[in-house]
Amino acid sequence: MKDDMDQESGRGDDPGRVRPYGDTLNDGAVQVSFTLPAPLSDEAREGARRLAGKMGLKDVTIYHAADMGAGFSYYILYGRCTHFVDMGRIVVPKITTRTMTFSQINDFVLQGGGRRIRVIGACTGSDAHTVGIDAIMNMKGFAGNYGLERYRAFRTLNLGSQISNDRLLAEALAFKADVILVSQVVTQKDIHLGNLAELVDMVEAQGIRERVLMVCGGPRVSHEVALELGFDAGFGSGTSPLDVASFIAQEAVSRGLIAKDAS
Amino acid sequence: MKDDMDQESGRGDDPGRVRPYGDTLNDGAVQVSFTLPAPLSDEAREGARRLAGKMGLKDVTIYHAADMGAGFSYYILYGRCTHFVDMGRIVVPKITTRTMTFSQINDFVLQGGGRRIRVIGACTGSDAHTVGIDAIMNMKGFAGNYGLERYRAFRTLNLGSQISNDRLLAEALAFKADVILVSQVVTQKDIHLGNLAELVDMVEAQGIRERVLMVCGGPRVSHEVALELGFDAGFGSGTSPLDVASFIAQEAVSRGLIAKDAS
Amino acid sequence: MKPKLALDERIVARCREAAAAISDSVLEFTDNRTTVSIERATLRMLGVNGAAPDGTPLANRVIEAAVRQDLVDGGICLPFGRAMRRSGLDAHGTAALIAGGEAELPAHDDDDDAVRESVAALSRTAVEGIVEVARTRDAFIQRLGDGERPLLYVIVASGDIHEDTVQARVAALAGAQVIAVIRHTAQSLLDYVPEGANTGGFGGTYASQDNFRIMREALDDVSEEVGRYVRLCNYASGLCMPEMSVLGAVERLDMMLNDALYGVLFRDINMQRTLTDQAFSRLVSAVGGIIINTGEDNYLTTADPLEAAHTVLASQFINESLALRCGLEPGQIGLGHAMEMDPLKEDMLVLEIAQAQMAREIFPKSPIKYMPPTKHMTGNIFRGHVQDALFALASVMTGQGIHLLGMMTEAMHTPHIHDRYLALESTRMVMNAARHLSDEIEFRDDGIMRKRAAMVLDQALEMLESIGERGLFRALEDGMFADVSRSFEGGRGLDGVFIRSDDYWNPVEDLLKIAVKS
Amino acid sequence: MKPKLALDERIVARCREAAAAISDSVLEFTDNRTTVSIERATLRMLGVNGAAPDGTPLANRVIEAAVRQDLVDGGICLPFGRAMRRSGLDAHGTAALIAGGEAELPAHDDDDDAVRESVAALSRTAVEGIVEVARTRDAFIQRLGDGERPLLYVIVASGDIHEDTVQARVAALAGAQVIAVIRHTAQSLLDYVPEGANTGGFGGTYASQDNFRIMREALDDVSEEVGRYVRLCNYASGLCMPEMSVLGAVERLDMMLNDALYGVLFRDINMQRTLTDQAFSRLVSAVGGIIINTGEDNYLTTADPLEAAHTVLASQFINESLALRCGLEPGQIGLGHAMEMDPLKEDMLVLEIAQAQMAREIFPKSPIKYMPPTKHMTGNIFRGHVQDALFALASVMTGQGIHLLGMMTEAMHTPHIHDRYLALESTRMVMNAARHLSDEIEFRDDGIMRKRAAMVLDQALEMLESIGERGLFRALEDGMFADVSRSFEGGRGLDGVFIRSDDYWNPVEDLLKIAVKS
Ligand code: B12
Ligand code: B12
Ligand SMILES: Cc1ncc(COP(=O)(O)O)c(C=O)c1O
Ligand SMILES: Cc1ncc(COP(=O)(O)O)c(C=O)c1O
Repeated sequence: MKDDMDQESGRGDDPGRVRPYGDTLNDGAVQVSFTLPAPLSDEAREGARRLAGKMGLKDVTIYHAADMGAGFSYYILYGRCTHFVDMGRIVVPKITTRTMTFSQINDFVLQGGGRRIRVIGACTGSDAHTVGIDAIMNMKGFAGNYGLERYRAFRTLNLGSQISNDRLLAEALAFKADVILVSQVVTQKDIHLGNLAELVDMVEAQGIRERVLMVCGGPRVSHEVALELGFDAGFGSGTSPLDVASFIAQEAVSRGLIAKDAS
Repeated sequence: MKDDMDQESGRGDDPGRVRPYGDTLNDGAVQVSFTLPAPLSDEAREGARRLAGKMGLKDVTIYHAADMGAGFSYYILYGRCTHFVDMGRIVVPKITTRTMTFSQINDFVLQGGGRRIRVIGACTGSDAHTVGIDAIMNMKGFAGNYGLERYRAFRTLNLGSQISNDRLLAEALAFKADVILVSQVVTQKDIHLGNLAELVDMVEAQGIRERVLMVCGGPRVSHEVALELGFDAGFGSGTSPLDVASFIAQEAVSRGLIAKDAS
Repeated sequence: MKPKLALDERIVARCREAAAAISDSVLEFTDNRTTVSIERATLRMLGVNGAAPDGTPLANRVIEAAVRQDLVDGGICLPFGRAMRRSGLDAHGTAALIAGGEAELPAHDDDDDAVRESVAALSRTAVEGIVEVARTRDAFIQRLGDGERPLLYVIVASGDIHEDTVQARVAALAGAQVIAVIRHTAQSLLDYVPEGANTGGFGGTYASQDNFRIMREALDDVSEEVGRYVRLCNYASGLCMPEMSVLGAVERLDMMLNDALYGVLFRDINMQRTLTDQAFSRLVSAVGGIIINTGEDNYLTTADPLEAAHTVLASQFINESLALRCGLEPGQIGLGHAMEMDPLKEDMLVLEIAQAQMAREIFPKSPIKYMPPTKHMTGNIFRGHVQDALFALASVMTGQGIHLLGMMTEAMHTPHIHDRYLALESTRMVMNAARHLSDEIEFRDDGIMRKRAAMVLDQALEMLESIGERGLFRALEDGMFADVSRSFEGGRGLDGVFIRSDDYWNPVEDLLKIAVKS
Repeated sequence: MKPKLALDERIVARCREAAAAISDSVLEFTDNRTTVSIERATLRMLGVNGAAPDGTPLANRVIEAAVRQDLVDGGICLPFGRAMRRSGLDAHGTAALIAGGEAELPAHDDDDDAVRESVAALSRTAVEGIVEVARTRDAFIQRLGDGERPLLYVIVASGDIHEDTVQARVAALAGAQVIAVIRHTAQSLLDYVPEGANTGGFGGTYASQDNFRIMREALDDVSEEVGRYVRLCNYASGLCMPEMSVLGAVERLDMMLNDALYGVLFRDINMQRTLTDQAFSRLVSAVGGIIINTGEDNYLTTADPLEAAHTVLASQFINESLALRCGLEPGQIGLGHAMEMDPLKEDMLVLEIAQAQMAREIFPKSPIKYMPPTKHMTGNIFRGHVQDALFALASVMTGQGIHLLGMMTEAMHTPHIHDRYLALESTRMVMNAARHLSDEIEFRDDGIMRKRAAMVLDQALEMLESIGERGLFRALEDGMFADVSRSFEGGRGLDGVFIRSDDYWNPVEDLLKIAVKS
């Protein structure tokens, strides 16, 4: 079984050639499911099998096929993945600031009479999901960690949800924000990417991009994508306010954002 | 979304270019899950994403990633399949005999004084699963349809399970079987393929292949594979005894198996 | 179903009294007011549909004119009736003239009696029309039946109504009894109802009269196919709440999400606006035989389901009381309830069964719109599928009326075609396997479940009494629901609220009120 | 747990009496017999391990010689003791000589007293050895604990013991409390125990002493890591049943599948052989502190779970009675029970809860080995995962002791690493969410559940009394269990059964019997 995999045959203990595992190294076990817009028939079943073949699966078995009516059929299948990944070569951009404790963060920012960092936050566009941004900003925080409001090191303004980029920018200027936090939860048809990119453009057009830290977050947000969009960081599912506070504190200090004018 | 799929972009109403469907024609929605032999890390996650990419999925999102410990991590991901299948071109070998009723079968075989068809059955090798072969052969049958034992048209001998090919062949000769039914349920490491192929070889070596109808069955058996192995038919999951009886009756008659010697 | 929780009936009665006092004082406030959307809804009843060339609905154009002319506080019927009389055209034609700036809303007419008479006649036809629609529904159900309870309710939300009909059909074939078309993100913030068969929604499909009709036709077809009446649900919610109810009543929608507070809490719609709108909107639903679904389930997405359980119950009492006063039958009031507890909490299922049973026992004649886990759903579809199965179990064990199916992909996307299929398959299996479990068991005397229910009921009473003291508006300002606080004058749509003048006249409303009593 | 079914205790008592009579008559028959496997097991206790160069275990070679020399009926101890005395070597060395044809089994010795004495001494050490192993286990559990009930039991079955240890570790980290290594397909038909760390199994991994040790070591490691003793399970079943128990007792297996009838019914092993073997085998397990798991769950894979439910119960009474007579404590008797009802049947869960509760109430001191759905599992993993969740619910609602986790891929393959992980995750969630549900509910007086349990109990009594009349052997011939009929002289292994001669001598057995009483 191991040997007939194909020329690409990898070795799982070699990070250069890693493939899925079911119960034996390199067995390539993968589970797949999908619907085809075709009524169930022997031919449609074979079609599903071939699609899996095109995905590079061998020994494909369709374990479940259901006719859903109205010209659709559903398949659950397993196969052995002939592809492998070279784990050794993967480099992923990461947030490198170290996580500090609540009081470390306050001390770090305010030490030597530093001023508080001004943080504005919103869930933008038509997105009405406040739970994520509130988890980061509100007093009560998230999963046992206080939100930014609780820190002496920050002055915060949480605009809530359904905030247009226009309004966010205006409020940020008025608030003299050092940091802009944007939450995006609705991501259907990639609506969030446009929203986020637009904000970066507006901030740049305003000529203040150098003076603010731009951070976005949401369940489908990744640091990598955030960087591509021109943000300074992106935080995904399960983020703790502590991670965000640590990042903001260290970046704001190291970029000298709070040194400029002591308000 | 529809348009940026890639050059292969298909149209679901064109059977030549069918791809998976989530909620919009041609969205290509596919769900995949697998384990990697690597601890969970940003890199491993990216590795999983790339593997999905190699399978031809676009817009891959890893919705769940779990560290299972001991150097393994598990992923659930969705992506959009860029492959399509040409449904119009698929031809699948099928059993073409028409399904008859219980009494039609009896009449068809015994009409004009035809003799009963002698059917021997077994679950072979180390396989101890009798439920499948019993469903086909036993009086009580399966899902409301009588098994072969109940038909006047058949004389049957069910050897049960764990029967070696040697013994099956010897018993078939002694019984003067017209039809050999073989069940294979355990299929791990393709153990059944070897078992089935061996039996065909033995029957051929015995010089009686022309005189017997060879039929196999089991949850992972397909007609196509059965033909490849040299059987006359293969029956998979959910087979009704009626299908098998219809096939045997028509094939035995049309091949003249029961005309030869009226016993 | 035999009661199991031994709830103290006196406390339940006191809750109802407190809620009655609260809604009396709300209605005293709103009876005195109208809104642009109530007037637009009235126009739609009179036959003002369609849009101006730029896409703005004619009803909006007419009311904009009325606002400009300061005529809204007297009600649109008289001025519009005058315009009709003057134009000699029907309602639609007249509205088109006004929209095009070719006619205006006369402040006077020499024969207002004739105007009143003809508007009243139109109104009668309109109200009879929706009564007739309700009869059609009844006949349909009479003929085909509508399946077992709870009604299995699934959503479609592809953004494209034509794609939605396909998905609805597949769902109905798999056993769905209610199809809800989820609306485009933030449609509730639009102060108009979009026109036409719209296919470009995000996170849902635009609600429009055409889309209502297209889906209802598709469901009528599949109802015949499956031999069971399949209900259609949409939203009478947001800034267009009353209009949505009218369109729903006209196009034979069977259910509509309609809550007195949801828009305030979750969409930052002004509280005066929404509370005024809800009264008219529910009146229409009452006559149209529409089942409304309230939105208390949403509270638990922001608040903690254990700590805030009593806020749900208190709100249910208020929604019930408001709805009854607007003419809805108890059987038309689907009260929102959700299973949102952390699935990893010990005895979560035990507590949830207690909650769900409590809702049934306190509102025995009203179906509960029982909502599946959402906020604790994760990308782990396998775990999620089991959470949804536990939810189905709790539902059948407590005899719920409307069961909104959970989808294993809740944390990811609006449902794919097979998500719905698998959810229906699993839910039907679980409910069938546990069909009579409820009849088979009794709850222990001094157990966790009885104690929990009693405690929540006590807290709800306390909350209702406290709201009673300060009034519902203050309570909303004080953030007593869903951890959200809103101001009396804040939020969207306050500029669309008008105090009714003494000569306010709305024959549609009057006739609806008569119809509802018969 | 408070009883809920109001079972008639008198009928339960009558069942026990009937089962006692049945097992007395079986043991009367088997006490008088020995088998090649009992003698091999005895040799293994004395230290005969390892294999001849061709791979045949030395124990087999020695017993083959004894068979040739017609010595088996007197027991292997005396002839083998003589051979040891003659060779001057230890048991292993002596066996190797015999296997190589360089020594024989003497039929006489001039000082049989001395032989007996030294064999008795060896036997004492051996029996003390396994008592010591049991103490080690107890100390381990004392120190680390072993987690909540039911014990979560999962299988590993990759065919390769090294791969199995990896998977066992991952399972333990995810909460597994028992790891069962499934055996190679048809290993039960081998009349010898394979030697060495074997990696080439199909459908499971060869059971061998080395494999037992390798896995126990791996589990000891992970037990420390998770701070909880993780149990190991294998099979004392098939033609080598007694030897497997010995190896299990020596290598600190904690559980073994061991049934008086399974081999007869499902493996066509001769009934005289298996019933004789089971007595010795259980004696070893009793002393070794091993929990046995009986196999009634298998009946329902061939028979209908509704119609044949009483056969399961009847067999549990018989297995219990035989096991008690062989010295096992009630707490060591894990009785097989399975949830095999068609999940699409109305009230399946209701009936299953009744069944499962009945098993608990009738055998309150014995853990039930509660088996998941298998035969109604399909390739639809999503549906299957929910079936398994309902099973977990039934389990926690009825206070089961050993919960064998269902895998959503049951209809496909032996579990993949994540199948187990997801099953553990889901099962733990369900059980935790319903932790005290059982305490909270009572069963209705005249409900489906009580009636069902009463009926099954009645039928079991009838069956036991009917078996009592004809004897267990006839009952097996008559196909009273699992729709399978076997003949008294048919099946495998009858040639390995011997009537004990009057001077049969087996100090190991004698000492085990003494140990078990203390
Ligand atoms: C609660 C909820 C609601 C509530 C929102 C209440 C509120 N005030 O927020 C209500 C009921 C109102 C609602 C409505 C809708 N919802 Co909603 N909702 C959810 C739900 C169940 C949970 C979201 C949540 O609260 N998660 C918990 C928080 C803590 O997690 P989080 O958001 O990921 O935040 C964390 C991180 O991402 C990060 N983070 C988030 N933001 C930020 C920002 C910064 C700066 C940083 C550093 C970090 C950060 O930190 C947080 C803490 O760890 C999800 C499904 C699910 N289970 O995920 C659907 C979901 C998000 N909703 C969805 C939809 C479509 C809607 C609607 C549009 C449906 C409709 N058409 O009516 C409406 C309208 C809302 C709108 N216009 O946006 C979809 C989105 C699909 C998609 N991917 O695009 C989901 C996935 C459900 C689904 N399957 O359809 N919803
Ligand atoms: C029941 C069962 C058993 C029973 C068998 C009892 C018996 N007397 O048959 C017991 C408990 C003894 C058992 C034991 C084992 N089993 Co088993 N068992 C099953 C189970 C749960 C159901 C099989 C079944 O009865 N299906 C119902 C029948 C009616 O369906 P069917 O066999 O597909 O037959 C139909 C068609 O296929 C067709 N058909 C079948 N044969 C034929 C023949 C002909 C000629 C024709 C025309 C048609 C036909 O018609 C039938 C009617 O429609 C499956 C899991 C599952 N849910 O599928 C595992 C399963 C088959 N078992 C499995 C294994 C590994 C074993 C063991 C080897 C495990 C072990 N190591 O101990 C043992 C040993 C048995 C052995 N050596 O073969 C694996 C096989 C994995 C694989 N693909 O290789 C499965 C899939 C479980 C798993 N996930 O591990 N098993
Ligand atoms: C009463 C009510 N209205 C409306 C909605 C939908 O949200 P939207 O405001 O986007 O229409 C919900 C959502 O759950 C609701 O409960
Ligand atoms: C008691 C018992 N022994 C053994 C087995 C396993 O089968 P095999 O005969 O292949 O070892 C089972 C399977 O369930 C069983 O219950």
